[in-house]
Amino acid sequence: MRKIAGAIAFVIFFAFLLFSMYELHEFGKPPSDMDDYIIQNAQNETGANNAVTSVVFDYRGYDTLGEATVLFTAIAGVMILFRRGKDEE
Amino acid sequence: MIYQIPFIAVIGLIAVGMYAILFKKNLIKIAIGITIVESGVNLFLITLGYREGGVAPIYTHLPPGTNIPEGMVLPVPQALTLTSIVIGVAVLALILSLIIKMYRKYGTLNAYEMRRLRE
Amino acid sequence: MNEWITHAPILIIAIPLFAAFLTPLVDRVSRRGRNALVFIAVILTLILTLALAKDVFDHGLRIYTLGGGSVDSTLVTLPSGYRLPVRIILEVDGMSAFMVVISVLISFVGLLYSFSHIKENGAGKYYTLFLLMLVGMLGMEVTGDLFNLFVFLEILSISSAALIAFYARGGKPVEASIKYIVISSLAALFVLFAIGLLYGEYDLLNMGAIAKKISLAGEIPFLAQIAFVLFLTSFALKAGAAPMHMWLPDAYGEAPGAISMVLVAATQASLYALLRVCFTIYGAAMDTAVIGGILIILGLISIFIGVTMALIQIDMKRLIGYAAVAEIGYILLAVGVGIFELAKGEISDYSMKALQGGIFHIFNDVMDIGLLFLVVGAVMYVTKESNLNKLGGLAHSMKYSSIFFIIGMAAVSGLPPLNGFASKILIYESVYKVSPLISIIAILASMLMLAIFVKIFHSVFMGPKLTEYERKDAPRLMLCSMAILAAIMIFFGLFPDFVVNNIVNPAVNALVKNLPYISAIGGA
Amino acid sequence: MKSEGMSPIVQTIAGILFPMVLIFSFYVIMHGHLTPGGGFQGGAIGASAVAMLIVALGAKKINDMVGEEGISSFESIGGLVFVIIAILGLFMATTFLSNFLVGDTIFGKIPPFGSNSGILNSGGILPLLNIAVGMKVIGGLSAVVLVMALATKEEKK
Repeated sequence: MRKIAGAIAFVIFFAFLLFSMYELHEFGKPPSDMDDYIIQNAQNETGANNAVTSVVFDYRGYDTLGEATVLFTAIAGVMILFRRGKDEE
Repeated sequence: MIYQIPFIAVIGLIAVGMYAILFKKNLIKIAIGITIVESGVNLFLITLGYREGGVAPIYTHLPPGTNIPEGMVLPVPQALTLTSIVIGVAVLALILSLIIKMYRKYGTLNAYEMRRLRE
Repeated sequence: MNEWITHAPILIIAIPLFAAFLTPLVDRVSRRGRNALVFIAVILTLILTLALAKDVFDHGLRIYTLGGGSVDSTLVTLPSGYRLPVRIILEVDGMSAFMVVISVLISFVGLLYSFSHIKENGAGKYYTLFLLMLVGMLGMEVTGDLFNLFVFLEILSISSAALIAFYARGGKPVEASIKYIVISSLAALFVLFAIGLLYGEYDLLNMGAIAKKISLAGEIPFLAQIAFVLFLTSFALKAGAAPMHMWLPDAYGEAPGAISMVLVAATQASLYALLRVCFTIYGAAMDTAVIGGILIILGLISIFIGVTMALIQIDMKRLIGYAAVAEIGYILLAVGVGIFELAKGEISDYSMKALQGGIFHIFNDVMDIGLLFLVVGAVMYVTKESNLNKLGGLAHSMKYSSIFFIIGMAAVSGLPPLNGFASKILIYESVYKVSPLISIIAILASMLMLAIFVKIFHSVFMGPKLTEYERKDAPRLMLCSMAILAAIMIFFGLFPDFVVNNIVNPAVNALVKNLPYISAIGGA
Repeated sequence: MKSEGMSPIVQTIAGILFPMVLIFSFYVIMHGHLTPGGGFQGGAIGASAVAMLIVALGAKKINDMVGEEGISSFESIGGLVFVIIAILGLFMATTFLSNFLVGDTIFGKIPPFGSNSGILNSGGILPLLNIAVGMKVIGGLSAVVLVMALATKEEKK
């Protein structure tokens, strides 16, 4: 019984999401005020030819700092799990 | 016209991933399910940023004739996806190492059997 | 205005992050050096946070644009004259300052506690992850950017999952950690999907700018409604609200002593994100009756499940975990009533009282449940046993811990002299206006909670002295951290209106009147 | 098999290939602000080079040569460089993470608008951040691969 209820909720949820996809903008024509500004000004504001790298490290550099922290956290977590200590055995 | 097919593919991916997580017992399949949902959401971010016939927003050896803002794909979703992919790698590394510890302790990967062994 | 206060919003994150990256290197050199580094980092963050909070409570909102020409150059003008924020902007308003103070205070107390009992060789990584948990909490509470909220939510989830599985030898901590990380990363993925929806709709990632677009439009478009539903469920799940709380008792039960307490502050950070989304982004145009109703129902279910499940628990930590679910139920109930009252157009004083009660209760709940976790951790440290049936007569040897347990017990169940009462009375009053039945249920649940804790107190602390537990109380550092919490709780209990007027009110005003938050970003 | 690594042929080829893959990884990291790529992608290539060595020579030998602590401290140094550059932005210029080297002669030449063939020292702090993140990702991912290889190795005996 639980599986059927789960299946029904699952189908309703994804039908809803599917419907919302039709509300979204036309596939090839996204609203792009912020991005047009970045494409035009990336070179003289950040000095980089690659607009994506200028977004990753300058316009939204704080995200990448958080990002490097996420990687650092996960690796510290893995190291904690597999530590070989005297209390291990 | 492709209408909204890429967005429907996104929903399909997320649905497959959620199915694996909700209805499967094996822990490895749950980890794979999370990776599928994660790739679905990344695909969603990328398809949001696509522009009809757009080129990557890189000015090194830009093919001549691309008019600057309209001819280029949006850079911000690509930056978000980069971050989201690395988060996916980090979460997956942690989940897999937890599963290795569980397998060592209980010898099985089936979530329900673990509960039985634990009692 | 001296210069470093303008940089305070980013420094409270940069300092612990710098210390977190430095800890593994220092740990290889000297153990005492590492402890000193972590302690200095948290003390510095505590001082900076209190100064920032004081400045924000007095002078209102503070903005910090990262990477731009100057600190408050938030906007960029397009050739078409349309102005919008491109860079990431940190916004510390009353509510963020309130939550930041809670997070740093609880992390400081947790640090003192873990200095005393983390001795294993994984301790270096333990403190690194402890600092990263603090960074995750502060990052979530300070940022004004949606995607940034997602990144720091992930840092918080991964570091707490790794810390839950710290005692990795036993099977149960690892299983609790798997359950926690799977549910958290799923919730975070749906938060990212909702952010994608909003980005696809408005091509904006800044909360203030999106809020302005939504308030201009008047009613919420269909896509933003779906994003709102996804935000609501994911953040309610991360906050531990009832129907999605299964991960919470296991996670609290298996984590090391101090981490259970810091996890309570972590769930409040997700609750803050929920409030930020409800009040700031969808504040103006949201259908308050429906949202208020949903939150009230969530709150009621959480209270009901929390209290009834707590009755039948044998393991002490899991029992307090369920009590935490009930406490979060009270907060959601109060916030739901606050939103429900907003439906009547002008901000009636009931909704202000309800919101004051709810937000004041966030602070009290974290301290009460935190103190109980510390005491139970001390009991488990001394006796290595957390099963209620096997414990007894500890009051003879653990005098101070039992006193702290009484204080915590009285505070959680809302007995008058303590802070629990101060916020719960506000909640009962305002809930009574909406419908007397709900308020009666809430009062009954509090009494039931008192009954549960009296049962624990009796079975653990009273009774004949069992010989097999050696007669010594918890280490001095543990008692000192418990004493700090108890002192603050008693202070809050004795002077509630002092606390409400100049700590809780700025937070409530920041939430309800979200115009300064939006106009600070500006943009057409 | 005397040691747990692969056959000697594979080991020698891995030894020869390792520096080449590392050079390509540094190329991707260094040219992050000109061509597609950057810290994360270049670091991942570097980590795959180290993973190749771990597979070829066996995790035990790599762990004896340079312990997992050594590799993970390499990662912490990368993180520290990133935060120090960000805080420098705070002191030198106006805000955290601000690009204070743009317009400077050594690092921050501003390329002319439109298509150009790429000037290496043009990105201000971007190349430095790229290098910091690249160091971090190489150190981090290879530490994870090494730790997991060691963990599953123990389990077999």
